Amino acid sequence: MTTEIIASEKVVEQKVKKTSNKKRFLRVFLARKTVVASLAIIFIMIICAIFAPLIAPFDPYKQDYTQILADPSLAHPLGTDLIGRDVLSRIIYGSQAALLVGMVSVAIASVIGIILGLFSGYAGGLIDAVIMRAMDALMAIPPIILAVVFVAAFGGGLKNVIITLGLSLVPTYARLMRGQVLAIRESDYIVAQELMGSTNIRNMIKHVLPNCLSPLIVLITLNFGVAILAEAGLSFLGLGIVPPKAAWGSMINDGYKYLLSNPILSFAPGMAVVLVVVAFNIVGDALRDALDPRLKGSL
Amino acid sequence: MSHLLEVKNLQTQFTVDRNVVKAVDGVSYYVDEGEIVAVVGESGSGKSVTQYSGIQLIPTPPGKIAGGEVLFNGKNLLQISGEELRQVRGGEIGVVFQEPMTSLNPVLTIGYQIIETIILHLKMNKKDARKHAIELLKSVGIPDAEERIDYYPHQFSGGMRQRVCIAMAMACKPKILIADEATTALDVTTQAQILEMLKDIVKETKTSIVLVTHNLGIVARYADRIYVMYAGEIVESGTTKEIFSSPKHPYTISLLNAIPRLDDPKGRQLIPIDGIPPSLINKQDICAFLPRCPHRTAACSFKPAPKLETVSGSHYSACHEDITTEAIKEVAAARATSEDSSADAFNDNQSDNENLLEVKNLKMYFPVTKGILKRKVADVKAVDDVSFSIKKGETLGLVGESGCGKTTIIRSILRMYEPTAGDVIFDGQNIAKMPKHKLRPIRRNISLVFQDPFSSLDPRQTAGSIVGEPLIIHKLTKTKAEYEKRVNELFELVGLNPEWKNRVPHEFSGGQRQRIGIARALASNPSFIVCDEAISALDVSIQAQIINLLEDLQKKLGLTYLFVAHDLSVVRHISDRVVVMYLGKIIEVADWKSLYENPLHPYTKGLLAAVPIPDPFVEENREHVMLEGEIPSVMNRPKGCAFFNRCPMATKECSEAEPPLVETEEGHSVACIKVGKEVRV
Amino acid sequence: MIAFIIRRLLQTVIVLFMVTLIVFSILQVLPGDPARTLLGPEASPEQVEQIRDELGLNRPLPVQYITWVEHAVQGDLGKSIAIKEDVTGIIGEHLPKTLYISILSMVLAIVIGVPAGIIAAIRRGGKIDSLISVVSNFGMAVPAFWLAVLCVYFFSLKLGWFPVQGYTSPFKDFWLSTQQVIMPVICLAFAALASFARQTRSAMLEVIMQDFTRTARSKGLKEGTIIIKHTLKNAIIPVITLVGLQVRNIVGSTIFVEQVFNIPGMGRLVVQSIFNQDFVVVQGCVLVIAIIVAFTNLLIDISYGFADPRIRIK
Amino acid sequence: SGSKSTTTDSASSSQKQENPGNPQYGGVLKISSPIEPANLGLPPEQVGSGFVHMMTPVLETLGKFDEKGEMQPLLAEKWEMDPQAKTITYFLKKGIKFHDGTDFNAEAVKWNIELFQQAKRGEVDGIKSIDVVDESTVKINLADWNSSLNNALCFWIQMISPTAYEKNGKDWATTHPVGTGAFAFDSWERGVSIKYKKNKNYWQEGLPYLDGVEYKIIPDAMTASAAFQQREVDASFYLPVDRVLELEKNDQYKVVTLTTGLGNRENGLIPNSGNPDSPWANVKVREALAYAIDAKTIVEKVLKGGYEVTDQWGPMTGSSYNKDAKKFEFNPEKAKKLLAEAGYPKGFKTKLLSWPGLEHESLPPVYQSYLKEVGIDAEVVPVDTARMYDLIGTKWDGLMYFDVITSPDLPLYMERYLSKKAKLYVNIDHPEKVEELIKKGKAATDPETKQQANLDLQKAVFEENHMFFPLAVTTMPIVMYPNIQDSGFNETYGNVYSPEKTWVSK
Ligand SMILES: Nc1ncnc2c1ncn2[C@@H]1O[C@H](COP(=O)(O)OP(=O)(O)OP(=O)(O)O)[C@@H](O)[C@H]1O
Ligand SMILES: Nc1ncnc2c1ncn2[C@@H]1O[C@H](COP(=O)(O)OP(=O)(O)OP(=O)(O)O)[C@@H](O)[C@H]1O
Ligand SMILES: [Mg+2]
Ligand SMILES: [Mg+2]
Repeated sequence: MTTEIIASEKVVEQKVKKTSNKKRFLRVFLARKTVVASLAIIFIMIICAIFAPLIAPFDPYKQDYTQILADPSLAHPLGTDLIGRDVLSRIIYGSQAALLVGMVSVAIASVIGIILGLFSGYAGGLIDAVIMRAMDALMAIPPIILAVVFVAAFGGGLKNVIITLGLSLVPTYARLMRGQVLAIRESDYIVAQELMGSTNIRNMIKHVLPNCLSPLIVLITLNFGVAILAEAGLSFLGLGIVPPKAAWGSMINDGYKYLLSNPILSFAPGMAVVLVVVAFNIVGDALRDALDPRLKGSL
Repeated sequence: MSHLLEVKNLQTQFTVDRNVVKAVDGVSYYVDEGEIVAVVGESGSGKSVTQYSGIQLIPTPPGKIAGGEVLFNGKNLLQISGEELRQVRGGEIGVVFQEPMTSLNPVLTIGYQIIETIILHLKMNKKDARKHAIELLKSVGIPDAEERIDYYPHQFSGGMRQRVCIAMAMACKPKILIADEATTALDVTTQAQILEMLKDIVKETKTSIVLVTHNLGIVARYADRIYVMYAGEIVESGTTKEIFSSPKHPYTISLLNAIPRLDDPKGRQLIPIDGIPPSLINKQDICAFLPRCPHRTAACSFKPAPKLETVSGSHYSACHEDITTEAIKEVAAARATSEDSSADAFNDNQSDNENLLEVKNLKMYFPVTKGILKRKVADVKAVDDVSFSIKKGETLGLVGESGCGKTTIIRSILRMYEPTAGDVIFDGQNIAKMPKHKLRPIRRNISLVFQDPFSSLDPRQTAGSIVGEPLIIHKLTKTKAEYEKRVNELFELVGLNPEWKNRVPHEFSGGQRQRIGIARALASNPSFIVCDEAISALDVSIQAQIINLLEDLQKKLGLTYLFVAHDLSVVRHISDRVVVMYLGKIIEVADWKSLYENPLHPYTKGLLAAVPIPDPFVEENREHVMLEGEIPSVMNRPKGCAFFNRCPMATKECSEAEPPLVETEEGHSVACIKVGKEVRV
Repeated sequence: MIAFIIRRLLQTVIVLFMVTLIVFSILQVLPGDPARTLLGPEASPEQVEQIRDELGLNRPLPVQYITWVEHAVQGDLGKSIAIKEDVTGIIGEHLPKTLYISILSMVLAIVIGVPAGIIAAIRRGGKIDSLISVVSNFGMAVPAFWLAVLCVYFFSLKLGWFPVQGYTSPFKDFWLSTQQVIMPVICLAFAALASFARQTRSAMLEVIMQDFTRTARSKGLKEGTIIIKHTLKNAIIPVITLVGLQVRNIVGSTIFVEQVFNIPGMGRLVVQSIFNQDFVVVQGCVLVIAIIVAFTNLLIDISYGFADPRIRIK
Repeated sequence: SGSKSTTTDSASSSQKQENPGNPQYGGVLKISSPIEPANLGLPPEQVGSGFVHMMTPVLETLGKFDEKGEMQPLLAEKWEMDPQAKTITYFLKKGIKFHDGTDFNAEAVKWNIELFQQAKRGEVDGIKSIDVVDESTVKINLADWNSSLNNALCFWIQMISPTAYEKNGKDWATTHPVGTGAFAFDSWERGVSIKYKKNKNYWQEGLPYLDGVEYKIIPDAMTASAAFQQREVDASFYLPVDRVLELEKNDQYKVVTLTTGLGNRENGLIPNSGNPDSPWANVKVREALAYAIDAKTIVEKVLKGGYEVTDQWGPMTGSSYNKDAKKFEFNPEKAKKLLAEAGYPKGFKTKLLSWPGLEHESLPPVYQSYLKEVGIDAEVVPVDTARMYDLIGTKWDGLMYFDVITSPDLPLYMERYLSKKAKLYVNIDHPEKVEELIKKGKAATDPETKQQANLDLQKAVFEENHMFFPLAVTTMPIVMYPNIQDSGFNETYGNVYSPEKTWVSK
């Protein structure tokens, strides 16, 4: 009997194989042109960040007092800023800060949030209550205000901005993670795991965590944009990254003073922020669609 | 002669991932006034899409009606739109959907939802419409309709909601009522009540019913005519008797062979339909059933898809071969003997074997809390003082209506819940009160097979590591090679190709997934396996495969099963002894034979009577005693006998004391004072 | 339902208690000595010490905390270091302005965002849908202050439609007040509006996929009726959740918008107090904002009950 | 340029500007300010001179600087100084009343000075006692003669009504200035506006012309300048230089700068020369700093307008500027040589502290790049204002941004920052010579001695000790519409003006 079933199921096998997971994912994910464009933007940004010294036409910190607030020209396609630094080069270098802020702060937020959420959801009871009320408390303070207060408390600068933004994003992850854990915990495969006598830690790491990833990936992608935006906001208030460092937020802030005479000084870094954030948002949405099992194929 | 509804060569397609799914591929059928027409077929065969196409309920896109006509009263429904279409929907054709839980709008009262339809189609004013709605609710058997009309859907049980749906669909006295798996999600008893009610409706109102189902028993009991669908096509049609007496299409034949019946001889071997239903993507023009057909010939693969052809009178079938009764028997016999005859295997069970599991006075209460401080105000006595035992090597069936506490028993035995009271003695050890860490090593001896093959497997783990998980947890293998060997062994044991180890569950069919679940359950070499509705979620054609597998494994490995199911035919087929539960208590225990042939408790009787048998001739002569009413809430269990309010035999004394479970004859116990007395006298 | 409300209320109180802890501990880390800030760099150590005593800064932290909470419960948030007025009074002056523009923005965001989302969902895949999705994608990516700057540039300086800055109470001069408030409200509302459009769209799509929508259709209801009576009522639940999130975002964005449009509200107060090292005011502001957010969330949870009978009637 | 259309009618042909005609009554002068005082009515609790101008319309002082930087009587009729007797006697104008109707008299002056004493204000240090000689004569007795005291008293002590203060209490007084000025307090909406209305009983007959003066608090510079362009305000105070430059391009606006050297701010770098472990403790290294940075280019190219380069305390046009002192032209080679002599041929690592409140945020990187040229590797370290206060009061590491109010009265001002007594910048070396000169200047009894002390101080501080590196002084530009006449903006002391004489021409 056994062999016979195997034989007959072979017929089926080829059909099942056709709808491969990865292929479907890629197809749904890349279905829209905007997504491809967004990926391209993100890719360019990453390339800029990594190879900034090779790409940028000028040293972003080099001041040229003969070229102060110059209008766009061939040499300086986006003009120069108030102390004669090449705006294009600074934007290219600014991608480093943006990438760093996005990556590290989201990494901090997600790692802490995931651990808290996992723990909270799995442990339940008092631990859960305490963690979640603390998260609620953090959530009750608008993130930007939280960040402003944090920065005020711990000081500005790249490092602190990153830590601050990371911390203020933690509750989102903790909550998402907890919700996921609660849902997955109830699922039969975790019950099965428990019935086999598997330990909680093993379950959390091997089964709960991997199955929470999809929404997390989406959130992480979206939060890149959130972090970059927040950095710009902090810099606008003068609480962000300090001036000599090329960062889009502080460039907007610098250029903002010349809005009337040299609008490009704030438009250019502003556009960089907007484009990158839009790109991350679109990619995040596309990921959501592609990872959503209910939307299988319908797009 | 013109029909009330005539569908001609309907073609409905979906575009999925840039592939065309021919969900309905040239279907023609008709419905006449006042008849019950059944459409049967397994999941995905296009039954629903066929029905919805007619009233343009297909989501477009991705759906598209690519061709055909749907003539209703001479109008082609596919060509109308706007006001005219809306008039047909709800006004002329009513629909009752499968899922009563989701097909009512949760934020509107049922009254609103019914009245809305009435006002729309019957142009009544609000007050009259409300009156009419109350009438309707009464007519579908909703008690206290005046009050309940203002309830929200979640305040009703599943059966009640389905009645509401029917009331809604019948609100404007449609000419046709489409019941799309309207009873599939319900208990047998509720299912029977609702179908009886529909039958009465046909009689009274001359409304025709299209009964869409996969349950052949229902078809046999209620339908006048049948259409059998397979892969988007009608493969056989005819009157109920024609089809059941001389099924012509191999699919129909296989289907009938695959399902257990209440009146089967115990030893009958179920003959599964191999493989899985075909994918409808890029269908080719050959017989769709070909890969699974036991009667296929070499020639079939070269011929275009067969067309429906007359067999006799109104009986049509779409098969290249003319399959004779002998051929059917031959194939059946050949397949049955391909395994060692199991007819006598059942008697092999040494009934005087020692108990593997003994459940004594098990109680599982859930606290009901109320108020700000979540004070405990009452208990849900989900399992209340239950005792039974399972002997080594036997299969104990556990049946009862939804909510009677079957799953709770299992979970308490497995210590997923901490039982409120009672003992669970497994292999000489009381596991009910054992500390969790001590319990861990014992767990390898007990395994659970889940109901839902989709959710019980970690979607991100490979099949191989799912099956190997218990080996790692209990450290059962020492080397990597040993581990691999054991996993391969397990795959082969449940009939899966070990080469598929690296696939994820998503890449398997439902039946295959259930096999993975079984392989996992077997990995730690347990002696005891609990199956909670292990086959309920599977298609009829697949169920037989799994049932056979379970029986096969039991013989090979000497396993003991606790088999929970609501399908009484399946339980009968597989069990040695059966426990019947009602509202958290056991009301009857017996070996299968005495239970099915001589049920004592009026509830057991009612339960059995509600199960339709897929044979119109048998059904014709069966007495249809319906269990009235619904299972009461566990929270306010009636004082005396819990079954008191539904029992046809009940008298006043029944309501006074709880009847104890007494053994009336060897191995047959029942909890009913009436029956107990009768026998004792 | 009442028990539910009371339980939620208790929860809110616990949350607020945590907020006080968080706020208090962050501000302990705030750099500099408030006393020195107050006195300027030239003050003598004795003067500083004296002020520290007056402000209670020399007491142990737990005592300071308990005193603060004790007073806060009675509505006394302490005295501002920089301007020596009661923080409660200062907040009382600033809060109504922020509330006014925030509420207007929220209303605007909902009134435009939700219908836009509905239209996008109904016309899924169509031109309007694409347009709305482009606008909302950008809406969520444009920094509020940047938008504010653009508004000033185009609508005030270039076109001269609206005054550049300032705030006037609507009770004092409704017309001027409205003119002044239009741009800030739009800037505050924009991102929220985008979120509402997106959330409504996806909630609607979700609901449209549900079985009961099909049931409604099978009854022959008009599409309009289905949308308004059946779909919307269900889709509104996730949208209500979003209100909670957007309250935070809108109140948060007031930091920027009030700065650019020079509105003397809470946002500007927080930033200025931070620059002034006036931690008592910062503390009070953050607490008050948290109270508002927490209570909005409470209201939202309660309003679920009204939107969803499954919660209301158990 | 976008605002041209909106201001055409007020556009002044240059003729009109020169000959505006006779003063006209009416109108309200609206001024934007990014900052707002903590109190309006209690001068002794006002920190710094930044808010003095906001109170000038209501509160007046005994004297007032004129265009040449000389102190002239205002509420006082005249004063007499007697260095030998160590007294200053003020003779008050008669018949002046506070806005609450009470008399302005000798008692009131005494009371006001005492209020300053109670607040331990440095300006009144050294006053031994105050005698009320008669209704309109006050005599101040000093412990030691202080040549700067008269200016300090006349400038800082804005007279408020003792009666009003005592009747309504201190809290009330902080928000309700009651003085003798041309305008009386009307309303103060914190964070929004401060409004003053015309004082009909002003002691100067026929004044003021305006119906009121109104300050609008607009913290954001862009917003303020936009509001100015829309003529939501008539003049803008404390606009950042770049905003001013931007607005200056439009010739419909007028920019007035401060040329007197009174109340300027000076920017520069101050090294931690007091720390013996620091390379900056070596005077040669500090001298190198003076050669390493091209102040001229920075001021011209980076700061561009609103600033004037300087190499001493105060502007190079100021009365106490020492023209004979050595100049330090930009010369990186020389700087390197000096560094080598000091034992740092390869340069060294140091820190450059900057903070967000910095007037010109782009300066730190500019300094950084110049220092790099001569081998000094300066790491820019951001600190916030509060930490900066701490650091200034205790110690810092490396170079600190230096930003002080300058005034030609060097002994008075340098003592506050550069002497051993100073509570600020305590981390610097305090050469004996500087201490002595400060003392000498303060004790000077005649203007010549004082002036000599000024000049000697400049030399000692910069040429000999390089106590800090001066870069530029601000000119505190105020942007205004040209039809605001006789405002007195920036004519004397930074930002101070004469609202009583101001009028608006059509
Ligand atoms: N909205 C849809 N989009 C894509 N494919 C669909 C859609 N609805 C149905 N199909 C496809 O059409 C085919 C027929 O579906 P249908 O629902 O009619 O089956 P059924 O016989 O009613 O099955 P069941 O017993 O599960 O209800 C299936 O293969 C299904 O995948
Ligand atoms: N965790 C729980 N808390 C409260 N009540 C529960 C809980 N689990 C089950 N119940 C209640 O106990 C009763 C028995 O439920 P159980 O799931 O055991 O029924 P079942 O026989 O398995 O039904 P089905 O056939 O629907 O699976 C039900 O009334 C249910 O509402
Ligand atoms: Mg179906
Ligand atoms: Mg169950």
